[in-house]
Amino acid sequence: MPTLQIREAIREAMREEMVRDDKVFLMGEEVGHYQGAYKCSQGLLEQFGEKRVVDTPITETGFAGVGIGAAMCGLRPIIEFMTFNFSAVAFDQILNNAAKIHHMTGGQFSVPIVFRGPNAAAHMLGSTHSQAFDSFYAHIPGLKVVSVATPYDAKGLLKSAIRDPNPVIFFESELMYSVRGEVPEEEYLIPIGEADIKRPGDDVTLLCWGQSVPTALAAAELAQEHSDLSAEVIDLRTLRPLDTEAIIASVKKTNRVVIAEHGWPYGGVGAELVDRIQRLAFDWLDAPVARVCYDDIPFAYAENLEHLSIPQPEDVHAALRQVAYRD
Amino acid sequence: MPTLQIREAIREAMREEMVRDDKVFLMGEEVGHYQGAYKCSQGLLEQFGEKRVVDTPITETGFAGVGIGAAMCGLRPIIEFMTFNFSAVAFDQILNNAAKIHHMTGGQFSVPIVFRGPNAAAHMLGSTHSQAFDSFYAHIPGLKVVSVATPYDAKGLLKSAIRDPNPVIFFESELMYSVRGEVPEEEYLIPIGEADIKRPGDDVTLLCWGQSVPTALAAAELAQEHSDLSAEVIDLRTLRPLDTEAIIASVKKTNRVVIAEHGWPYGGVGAELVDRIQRLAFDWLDAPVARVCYDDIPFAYAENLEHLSIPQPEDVHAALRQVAYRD
Amino acid sequence: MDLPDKDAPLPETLSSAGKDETLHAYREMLRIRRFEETAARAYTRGKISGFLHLYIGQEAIAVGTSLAMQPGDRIVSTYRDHGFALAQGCDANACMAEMFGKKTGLVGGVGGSMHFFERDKGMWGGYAIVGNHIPIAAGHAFASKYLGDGAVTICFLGDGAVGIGPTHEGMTLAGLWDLPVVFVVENNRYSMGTPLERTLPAADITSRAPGYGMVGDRFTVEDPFQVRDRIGAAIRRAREESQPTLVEILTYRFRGHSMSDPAKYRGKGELEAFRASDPFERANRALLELHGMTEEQLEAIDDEVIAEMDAAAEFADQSPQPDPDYRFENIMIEGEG
Amino acid sequence: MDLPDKDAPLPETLSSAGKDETLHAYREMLRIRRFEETAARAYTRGKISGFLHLYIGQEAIAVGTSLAMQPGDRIVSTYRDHGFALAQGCDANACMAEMFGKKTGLVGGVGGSMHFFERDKGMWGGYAIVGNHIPIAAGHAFASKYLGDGAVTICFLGDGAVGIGPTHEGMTLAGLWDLPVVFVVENNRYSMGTPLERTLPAADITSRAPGYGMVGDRFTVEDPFQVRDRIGAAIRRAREESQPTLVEILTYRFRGHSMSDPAKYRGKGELEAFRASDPFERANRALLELHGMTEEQLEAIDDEVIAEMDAAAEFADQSPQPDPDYRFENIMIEGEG
Ligand SMILES: Cc1ncc(C[n+]2csc(CCOP(=O)(O)OP(=O)(O)O)c2C)c(N)n1
Ligand SMILES: Cc1ncc(C[n+]2csc(CCOP(=O)(O)OP(=O)(O)O)c2C)c(N)n1
Ligand SMILES: [Mg+2]
Ligand SMILES: [Mg+2]
Repeated sequence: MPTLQIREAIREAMREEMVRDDKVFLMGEEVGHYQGAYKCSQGLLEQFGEKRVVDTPITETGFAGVGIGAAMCGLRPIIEFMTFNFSAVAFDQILNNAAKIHHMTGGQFSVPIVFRGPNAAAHMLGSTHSQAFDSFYAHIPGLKVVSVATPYDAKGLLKSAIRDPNPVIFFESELMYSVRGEVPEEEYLIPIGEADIKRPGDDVTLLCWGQSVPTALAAAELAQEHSDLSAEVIDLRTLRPLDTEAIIASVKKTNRVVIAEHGWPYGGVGAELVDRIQRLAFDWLDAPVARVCYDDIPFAYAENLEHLSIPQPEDVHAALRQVAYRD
Repeated sequence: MPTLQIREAIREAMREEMVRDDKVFLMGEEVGHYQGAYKCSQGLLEQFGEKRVVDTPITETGFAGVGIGAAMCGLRPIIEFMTFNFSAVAFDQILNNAAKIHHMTGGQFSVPIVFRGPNAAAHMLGSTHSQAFDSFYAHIPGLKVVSVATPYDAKGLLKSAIRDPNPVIFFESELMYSVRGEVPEEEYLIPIGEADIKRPGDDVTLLCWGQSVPTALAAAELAQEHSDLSAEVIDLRTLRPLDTEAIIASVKKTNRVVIAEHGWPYGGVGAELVDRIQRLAFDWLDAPVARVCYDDIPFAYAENLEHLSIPQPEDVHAALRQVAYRD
Repeated sequence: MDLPDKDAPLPETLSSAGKDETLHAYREMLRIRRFEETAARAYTRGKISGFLHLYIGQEAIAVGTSLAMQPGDRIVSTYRDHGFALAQGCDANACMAEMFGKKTGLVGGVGGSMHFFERDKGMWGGYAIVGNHIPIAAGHAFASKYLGDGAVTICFLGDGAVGIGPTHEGMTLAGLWDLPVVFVVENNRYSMGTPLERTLPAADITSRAPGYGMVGDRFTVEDPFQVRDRIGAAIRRAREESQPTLVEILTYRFRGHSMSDPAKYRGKGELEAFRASDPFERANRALLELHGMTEEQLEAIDDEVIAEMDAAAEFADQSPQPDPDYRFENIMIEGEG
Repeated sequence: MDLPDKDAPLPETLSSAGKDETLHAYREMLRIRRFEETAARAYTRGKISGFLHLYIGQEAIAVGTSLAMQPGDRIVSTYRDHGFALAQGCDANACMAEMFGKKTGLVGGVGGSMHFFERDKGMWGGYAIVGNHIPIAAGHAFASKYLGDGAVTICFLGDGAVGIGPTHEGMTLAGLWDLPVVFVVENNRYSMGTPLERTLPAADITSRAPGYGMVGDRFTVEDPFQVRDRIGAAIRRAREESQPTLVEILTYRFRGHSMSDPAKYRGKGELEAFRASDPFERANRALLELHGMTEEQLEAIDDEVIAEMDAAAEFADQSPQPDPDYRFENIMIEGEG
């Protein structure tokens, strides 16, 4: 199988869907002539022209809204946020228009739109540019929320997101755009809403998504090696709707859970996971569920401080030991 | 003791603090000449003049930012959102400026500001006007978040919020502005960060805040009467920082918890509560924590649908019975 | 505020219109007015809840606009949306039932007064967050240009919506990309209780048009035909040249901002002066004075319209509430769709 | 794009300035340029991370503005903020250490390049979300008016920030409330890789001033004294009449948007043409041609400045990282404060 970077997988997903359906178009800051701030859209302007690869001014509310309005007319916009940090100025469009219009119009209109771009901390960008929007958007009914960690998942899920008749938030990661992995040449789709066991295991269920997937996999490695603990690493892939079934099945097998989360703790996706797990598998839990999150602070620029604020494999390993009562 | 409506308690808190400190001012849509959309500011323009009671155009990002900028210069703005639904267009100002400036400037600047107004559903206002912003703001480090349910708490906590050197989100409720209660004539303050036992009990801990407080109290009544269950009703009053100590103390006594929540379920304040409770009182829990939340949907206008989407005393009573294994 | 001259002669656009078209436009304005009066009474009786914003006084704008539109064109409006829905031909029964929160409502009872939508009638909403529909309307126009469907989007906003960011961004994109859209500011002098001197740094809203690269057009509403012609020109500019226009129409609302607003903030004599130049009354005068109709004939029309609206209220009242599970419908579409 | 005339004579404002002031302004521009060149090298060597936006080419604006300011006045800027900090007298060591993420940095290493703040020097930041500092700056001006402290806030933004909502709202409020603020658009022709024809529906940004009820002033930067005079007039209008101004200065950046941008989007000959009319080079010429200085003298100054910046880099490099617990400081202030 050929290997691709995540940015290439995303590009191929967009390209294939744009070839397949001429109602699909890409819009955002620097997506065209500049070839994308992170080069996800490289070559697309040349292939599809300015009509379908649309550079915008810095107007996140404006072009998010234009996307929603165009989707209501039957187009299939892919809106790139240069990073999701900048979606904060478009929050109302997502909360009140994208998520609600189908319901609010009694089903007369649908909003088949994808908002995509990098999310969560990158490297030393400071507090305003290092935020995870997972919890904000997963909280909102009417949206689907996807978060990808491999080229394979990125391509398969982005294609599904583009074809989805509902508004989809699609999280990528600046730090992971260059990660390589195998991607089949044939067309494939990955359904939204299915978690994926990235590493099977027996002793502890280790939940992760997006940037925390490599952290979790490294932690599972450490746990196997140093603590003789077998962690089952489940990549949620979709945050809304959650694949509760897959999660609970694993918990009922391992009886212990650690959540590795690139995001602030209060009311994070991990909090929701804990709630569901204790509700649906209370009698199976042998230890409190442990969460390893971002520090509950705005991020600092300084390298050492940023590093300390982000869950590292060692921190997750410690949590795995803790829920297994190894200390 | 005299009784006041919540709106009057809020007004008196603002009035007293404006008298005490001439750096305190009130700004928002219709707060002055119109006397406030919900009349919280009635009479303040007449008493303090246009300099300190400032009517704004519809520019939530603009006047939220003006408030933050003014606070950095040592003023003490109270920013009224006509409802918190309209804070969605000012989300970035709260997330990236109010919450971060103190940290981002290495402590050179502080942002002593209060954002206040009604939150969560009122009566039949439809999906865009019925949202609870609790989870969105409680998720953000750098903010304090308060939610009040009685005139006494409203006055004492708003005065503390106005004096607080940090940015405070202060949630009120359209439906509860006319609720009356005793308020002492002497000055008093209620510290931010302390929960309050609104009704002591032994069998189940019932957590609530804001609009769910009367629901919880009614449910506790039902539970006592019909199920012989004694619920300890704890009003969180502050959502960030949470009074974890008070909550855990109660849970260790009752061993059972129900959370009554006016807000969407996914990653709500209740999810955070569940996480902390299972982490800090795992061995004391005799049943999974139950949450009674809004339906996970945009709200409908129709009276019957809205009623069904909001936790009612009967629903909370059922949850109390459930965690006590009474069914 | 400059008050209108109550002794002004009938405007040329009105006096030169034929009897049939005058009668039609009059009747449409009358329908909106009686619909809203009926709704106001239902609100007072507790049959309608939430926010109810009346359009009374501004009817000529909705009616005139609809006269200028072609099939496929779209109206995007604020919460003050009843007039547009009726002018576009939405059924009064369904509109009234929507406000009663009933299953038979325009959107099944989920929207209420602020969220009227009927796609097939060109009624594309009904938005209640001030300004957030401007980018949406630009998006419809973007789609029209993309698809080459020739449709024009006409987007209404209030004078109070001019200062907010989403309005600015939507207009910036429309101007930059030459989108086939017409933005119409209905300047009714107030944003809730605030007169526009306290919300606008520059009184002439079309002074912003050059910054958006748009043509501006500003006028005081006189009658539906004047509106039809002026907005019609902008619609043509959109359809034929793909150029957006910023129209400002000076108008006045006779009721409070919403049902809970007693409107104590009006200047002395203001309401009376505007009433005396009410475009609806002018059309009435035109029918009497120019087209030889009698008071009795007009009363008979009024009776008919009142009967229509009473029937709508009755229909709404008798209609069932939505099924409890309807609230879970239309959240997520299954399948590829 | 209109390219500048490289054979233009020295501008009057520059040629009529005295030697001392010319030398001072030249030196300040040089300090900014050398500081940034040093930073760019440190970035390439991995000593500085994150985003690094260079101001090279625009220095005359920061230097000229500082010359027009009085103590207590405030600068509010974007992420492209080094020039303002240095011109306002922030210590080069602390600025460099901030970018190295060190304890000795201007804000202790938490901010990096995009978030320079030093209150006592009138350097009020350093904001990195495009446009969200416009309301903040209006807020500072609001406070000045409220407190009667006579201070003026000068707020910088890029040509790319004109279309975004927060900019519009902040300017609307400043215009409506007559706040003592000067908004300066540094129009360097590009918003990241996008030339302004593709971001602005109207090329003249000051065409928006009337809509905000502001005076507009638009000019091409020539030298720091011209900037001092033109911004000085706006500052006076703010201080004496409490009237905001919208200034647009046409300028050019010689580097890419940030360090990761190779700036391939420039037109042919564009960079060279702008280099030939670089205000910094002009000041150099003035010193040589009008004030009798020699190449050697200017080189000696350059050596001094380079030494200052090398020392700053060395200082930054040798400085310790912040204490691990520093990240938990300045989140919440205890007590009533
Ligand atoms: C973002 C936002 N802020 C505040 C409100 C509350 N609100 C609804 S209508 C209105 C006044 C609008 O005035 P205008 O734009 O002049 O329209 P009109 O009501 O006069 O038709 C306000 C303040 C809102 N719906 N959305
Ligand atoms: C809301 C928002 N959107 C996007 C960005 C990413 N971004 C940072 S600077 C920039 C270009 C700004 O250009 P301009 O305003 O002309 O200023 P210049 O960089 O030329 O000084 C962009 C797109 C951002 N920081 N904030
Ligand atoms: Mg109005
Ligand atoms: Mg620029």
